[in-house]
Amino acid sequence: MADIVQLENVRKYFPGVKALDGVSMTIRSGEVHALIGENGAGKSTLVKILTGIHDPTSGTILVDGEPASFRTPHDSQAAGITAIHQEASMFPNLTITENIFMGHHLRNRFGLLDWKTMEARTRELCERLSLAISPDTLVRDLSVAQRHQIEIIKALSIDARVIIMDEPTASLSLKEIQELYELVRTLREQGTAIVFISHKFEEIFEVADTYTVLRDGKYVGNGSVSDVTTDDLVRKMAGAALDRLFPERTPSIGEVALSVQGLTQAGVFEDVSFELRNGEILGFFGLIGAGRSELMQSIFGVRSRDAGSVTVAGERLDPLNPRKSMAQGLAFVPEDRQEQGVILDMSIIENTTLSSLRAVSRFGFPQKHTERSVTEGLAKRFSLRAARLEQRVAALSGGNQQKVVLSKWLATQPRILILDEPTRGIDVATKAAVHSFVGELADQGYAIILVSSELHEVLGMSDRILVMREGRLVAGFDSEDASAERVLATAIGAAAVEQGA
Amino acid sequence: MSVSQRLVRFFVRWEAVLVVLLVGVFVLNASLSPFFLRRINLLNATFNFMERAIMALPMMLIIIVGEIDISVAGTIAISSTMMGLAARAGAGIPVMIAVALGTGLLAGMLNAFIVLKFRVPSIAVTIGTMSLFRGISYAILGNQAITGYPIELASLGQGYIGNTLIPVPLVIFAVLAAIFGVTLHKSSLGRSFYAIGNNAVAARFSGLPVDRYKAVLFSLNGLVAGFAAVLLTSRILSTRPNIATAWELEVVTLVVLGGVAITGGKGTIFGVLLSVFTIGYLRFGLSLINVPSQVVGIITGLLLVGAIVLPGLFEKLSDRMIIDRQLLPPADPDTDTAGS
Amino acid sequence: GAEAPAEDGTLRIGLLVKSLGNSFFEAARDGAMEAAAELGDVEVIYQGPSTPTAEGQIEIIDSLIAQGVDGIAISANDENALVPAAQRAQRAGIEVISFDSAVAAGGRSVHLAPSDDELIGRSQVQAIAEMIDFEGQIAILSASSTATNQNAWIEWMRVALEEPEYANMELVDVVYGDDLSDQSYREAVGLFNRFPDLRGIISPTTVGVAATARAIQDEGLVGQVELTGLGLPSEMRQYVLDGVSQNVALWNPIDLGYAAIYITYHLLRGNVEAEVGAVIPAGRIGDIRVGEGLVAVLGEPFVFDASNIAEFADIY
Amino acid sequence: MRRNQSPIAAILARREITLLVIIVVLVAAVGIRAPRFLQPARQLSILNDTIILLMLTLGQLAVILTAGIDLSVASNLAFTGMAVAMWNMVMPGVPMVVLVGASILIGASLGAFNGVMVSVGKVPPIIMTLGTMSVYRGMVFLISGGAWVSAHQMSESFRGFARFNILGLPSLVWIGVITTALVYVFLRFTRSGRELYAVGDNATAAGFVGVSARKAQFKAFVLSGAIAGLTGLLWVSRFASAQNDTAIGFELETVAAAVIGGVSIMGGSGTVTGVVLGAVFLGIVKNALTVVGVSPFWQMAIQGAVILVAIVANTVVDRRNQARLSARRISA
Ligand SMILES: Nc1ncnc2c1ncn2[C@@H]1O[C@H](COP(=O)(O)OP(=O)(O)OP(=O)(O)O)[C@@H](O)[C@H]1O
Ligand SMILES: Nc1ncnc2c1ncn2[C@@H]1O[C@H](COP(=O)(O)OP(=O)(O)OP(=O)(O)O)[C@@H](O)[C@H]1O
Ligand SMILES: [Mg+2]
Ligand SMILES: [Mg+2]
Repeated sequence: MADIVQLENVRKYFPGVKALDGVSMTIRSGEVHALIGENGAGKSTLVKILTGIHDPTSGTILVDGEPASFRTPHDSQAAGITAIHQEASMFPNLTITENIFMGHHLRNRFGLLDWKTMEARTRELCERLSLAISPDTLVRDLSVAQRHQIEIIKALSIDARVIIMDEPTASLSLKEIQELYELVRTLREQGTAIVFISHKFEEIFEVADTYTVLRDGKYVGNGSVSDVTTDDLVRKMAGAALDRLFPERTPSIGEVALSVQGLTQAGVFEDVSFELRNGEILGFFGLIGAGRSELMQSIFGVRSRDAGSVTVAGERLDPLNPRKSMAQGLAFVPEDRQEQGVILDMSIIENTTLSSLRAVSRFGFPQKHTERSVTEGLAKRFSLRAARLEQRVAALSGGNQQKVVLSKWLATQPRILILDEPTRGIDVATKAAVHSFVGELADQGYAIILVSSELHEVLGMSDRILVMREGRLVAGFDSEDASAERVLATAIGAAAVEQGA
Repeated sequence: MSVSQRLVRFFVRWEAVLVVLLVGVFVLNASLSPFFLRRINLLNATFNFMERAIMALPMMLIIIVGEIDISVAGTIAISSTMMGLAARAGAGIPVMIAVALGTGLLAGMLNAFIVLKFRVPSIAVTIGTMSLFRGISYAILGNQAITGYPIELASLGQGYIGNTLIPVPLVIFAVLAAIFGVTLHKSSLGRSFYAIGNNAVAARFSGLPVDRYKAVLFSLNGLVAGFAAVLLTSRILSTRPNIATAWELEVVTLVVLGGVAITGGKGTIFGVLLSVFTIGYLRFGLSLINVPSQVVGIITGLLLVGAIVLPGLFEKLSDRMIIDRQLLPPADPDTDTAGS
Repeated sequence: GAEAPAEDGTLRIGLLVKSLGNSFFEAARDGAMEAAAELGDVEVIYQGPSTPTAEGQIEIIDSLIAQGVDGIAISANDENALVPAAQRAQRAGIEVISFDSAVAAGGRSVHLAPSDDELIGRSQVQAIAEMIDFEGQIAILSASSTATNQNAWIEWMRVALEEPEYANMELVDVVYGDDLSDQSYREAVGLFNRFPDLRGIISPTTVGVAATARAIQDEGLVGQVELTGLGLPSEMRQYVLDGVSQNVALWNPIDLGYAAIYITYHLLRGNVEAEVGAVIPAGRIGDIRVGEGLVAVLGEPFVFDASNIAEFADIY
Repeated sequence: MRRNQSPIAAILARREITLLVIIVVLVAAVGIRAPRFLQPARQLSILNDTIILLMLTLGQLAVILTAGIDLSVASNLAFTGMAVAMWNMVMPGVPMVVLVGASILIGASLGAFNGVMVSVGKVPPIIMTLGTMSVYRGMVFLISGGAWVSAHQMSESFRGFARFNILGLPSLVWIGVITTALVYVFLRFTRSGRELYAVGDNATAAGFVGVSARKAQFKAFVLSGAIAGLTGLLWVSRFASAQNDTAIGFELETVAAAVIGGVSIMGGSGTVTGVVLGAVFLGIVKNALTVVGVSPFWQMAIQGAVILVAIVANTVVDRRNQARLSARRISA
């Protein structure tokens, strides 16, 4: 196991923020190195420094023992380093081939692009990941999971010695995650170094060999994964131990709060009926692409529907009318926080009060102090990590952005909460905070739908679990008789389970 | 913060640059022409750019929500034409105004309908309706002009408030600017516009009626264009289909020079006000010393570009200063973040 | 009315043209400068908008008012739209006349017409008739449909065509090239397409007539489609010598600018009153008579043909 | 997915096809009214009339692909046209090759100025080119002193440059074809060309793979400027007259042609084929109106309406295809 890359005392300062403040780390071949830390600890920033996107403010990077400077992504690619970034980094209007080869297109002897060879290479790589798609498919026509696979293929296409994966599993479901683990192990055996960033500890224990912990941009420690427990890691990350990930509750289920009857959008979800009760946490599980998000969007009224009805307290909600839904006490935390959740260029305060403007306004004019106090309260509740509340949300780390979205919806004082992947991409401490908070809300009589692709979360939180597959509700479980195996089996489909067994 | 830092910080703000520009324009013009600073001239000069200034107000909102309307000048033409037809038919001034406003409103609603119903980018749609609206004026009027508007109409577009020297259009603009400014910067509506311009999807997912607001803004833009048509018609007391030719890009220029991001989500009324008067008085001043119009074009063009480059330069400078400061041994970590 | 001249006695006269960057008006400016040099106590301010719009001209009138000029001579983009601004100038004591393209009667004292509208219309028809032996289809390619002087001439052409000697000629269409080369060219080609038997085109506009000549040449219709119109000799020289057009007419823009300054000057100095029948001396051109409607006519359009166009092409 | 789509459906799903169908219908309709319109000679003349718009729109395509816009093309055209015409007037002996080279160079420099300010100065493209639209237009006036350059002041070869015949087609058409082919190769077969797409589609992602948005924007503006310069020479030669308001207002026409041709105004998507069809469509509409003998007063309104219909039809068909694709995802 040779040292490939060494970082020594690397700093990165943005105006007003010390994203990295003296980080050292060694990346070795044939090793999976987990990089962990709370939201905003500086993980993604480190990735960007390693891939030539950001210049470090100070510090040295050694490649094979020699000092190196990565001024552009080309430099780091030349050094054999590539990354799967946390943010979407695809070209939706370009083909798969093009997405893979952008930045290092192959050329023929006339200096013109050699599309034939590139397509052949793409086909080859796709087959390696058993992805049966034509290389000239546009990426915008791919599912989220497929896109992720293309990202991985992209990393493989430049025979990298170091592959960095920044939360690669955040929008993958179990099957794909298992495939990813396989791939990581294969790569490791071939001598590739992997840097693996994740907020999910079970993943880290599953694939990683060593770890490095960052806290507030500072290096906190490293070691071998086999020597530590989850608690150790949490303590290192947060500086304190974590009680428990899921809250202890004794649910008291009340009246029907929300009733969905025969909801259909052709080709997306079909004939979905269920009821949600006050005080209940209703988990929705399914593989990615099962149609849960679309169903929730339709219930809330931001997506059209072809048939069916949604009723709250005897009142029917109209399609494409989120205002009416909100008036009936609905709140909806969407899954894609950057696209659907936050307004990146607006401040934390403005984001927080966006859905409850009327409540913080007098005669249609928002009142500054009201807005501030509302936001302050919520920020405290979620331990939001921000310099100031007037700060742009864009400058927050992913997890902190998610907290802002949660705050926004709590500010509307809802009675029914639809949470679509509410903890995606947020660190374990915050995740626990969100969980306990969701639990509290349920105990106070709120009705909650929790959509998650994390089986543990659904199992740990829900009073009842509904499983969706290919746009249909296929099963329901009470929390007592829900087991990981059974829920997963129905989500994948019996045939697949038998095959896998 | 040191004085130099504070200075640099100040100039990062677009409006600050515009203030300097406006002052510069005044100083320059006053030194070049003895006629410039006469109050009557300063007031009268506004007649010539108030219609465009008024158009810049709703256009600013449209651009802030991330859309654009290239058809404004065409809307002015069709509104003036309809108003002229009403006048020909013997309508009184209130009816004429109502017809112009109604026509503008309809034109704006048509834009809104096509943009929102078919989800076509507004720049594409309004390039089409630009020809359509003006084309309808040509189809109606052909080579005819409408004249013979009642002379009382003149009191609107070329009149003064009572016995003062204050032009009526200037006052109308001031009132409208105040309304638009308060709405944009103080009301929840304005907040929503910024949100929509920054991220329309997230705004919709936050429960804002995005399409309805956009429809209202397009219609409002048409309505105000109808009103601009009334003012312009009353100023020149005649209508031809080529009225207000090429104003669309001039109005857009006013808005973007005012610091409104063409991509939406950013901009202030103050910036647009400054830009209106900077360009207006620059042109007036240069014409007082009889600079050829084309050269005036060159100067305003360079001004437009310069006004954008400068704040960017200052911003870079200020960022560098802040980072430099951070690189010094951190004396007090708290002030470090709070100071930004 | 004549206002007291500026302190040093020099009169400042604005020559406001349709747009800057137009060869025709550049020549008029040269004439104006010539007149100013002769008169000695006149300063000419040559101005115009960058595109030919009424709004742009109004802006300039207002600036001329603000800087207190003594007189303004305007070639109007829109006869009506300029009236309120011109009246403002008059109220400020400025002598306003129009030349080339009129401001409507309420907004100026004298209008200096390059030539009589009727004469222009009739002579154009006569010219094309001679080229096509008084027989066949003709069309008119004008500037923009909103140009008032164009429309006046076209009206007279229609009237003239009623005469018995033109009985075998048929005016098939009037089209507009908006004084843009490409649009005029396209309209000309459109005429050839629509009327395969077309014999002649009258294009009473400098941009249009040159573009039409080019189109006739490109389409190989020289000799088959005849062309006349109002054209600058410099623009048309090539085509007249190539035989695309036997002749075109135009007045001398230099004289136009020259006379406009003389008229404004004498009105300002109070040497003459702006009234029908007044006779205004205009330097080398001689006396100009103010006729009905306070319109003074400069003269007859001058006809350029292969024998003389080269000589004038170097002048304007 | 593409793979389980029938070949015909795949063809129909291409946005260009909608436009092609619209064009064919339009030509047929005009042909019924005015059969002469269908003669090859007429079609050739329309093509000839469309080349300059087509070439400018190709430059516009490059800029729009990077999510920019170039409103200065028409002014650039006018300036370069005036500059080379004046050079020719003063030195009629200078060979045309030199003038062609000069026109490309002048145009490219004006484009490069846009490019530098946009990429380094961070001026938004629409603002930059709104500014240079009037700056370059003003510069025409400055160098010409307001006068025109007329046919007789141009050399024989200069006047004939845009229309001498090669293999039965005027040189203008050949130049248009060659430019189109070159731009096609550039956009399809060079890294720089593909990078325009990348930058416009997702600038962040482009940065991640080392594609510089600045360089791409700069190149696009230089290309657009170079083409505008060349068309300046062609325009002036074609009409044998260099004027101050040459091609005034043409900038929006190039944007319209691009948009009709299915180029996404948001950047990242658009093809040379689409642009060709978009420009040809506009060319046909303009010429058809003069041929059919629509009242000149109605022309502008009809043109506007037809453009609207084309844009809407194009977008709606495209969207329907997209929707079909996503519906298939679930069932697949
Ligand atoms: N371009 C930038 N400008 C200013 N500040 C930034 C920028 N990028 C990141 N930061 C700040 O740097 C810090 C580290 O952010 P980073 O994205 O590296 O966190 P992270 O560890 O990846 O968090 P997460 O787990 O939420 O993804 C944060 O406080 C963030 O706000
Ligand atoms: N198979 C697919 N192909 C293409 N796009 C998809 C596909 N599945 C989902 N999407 C899109 O990707 C976005 C992310 O959705 P996600 O991957 O979470 O799956 P989903 O269909 O929303 O259902 P679920 O929430 O059950 O996973 C959705 O908004 C959807 O429009
Ligand atoms: Mg991160
Ligand atoms: Mg989902």
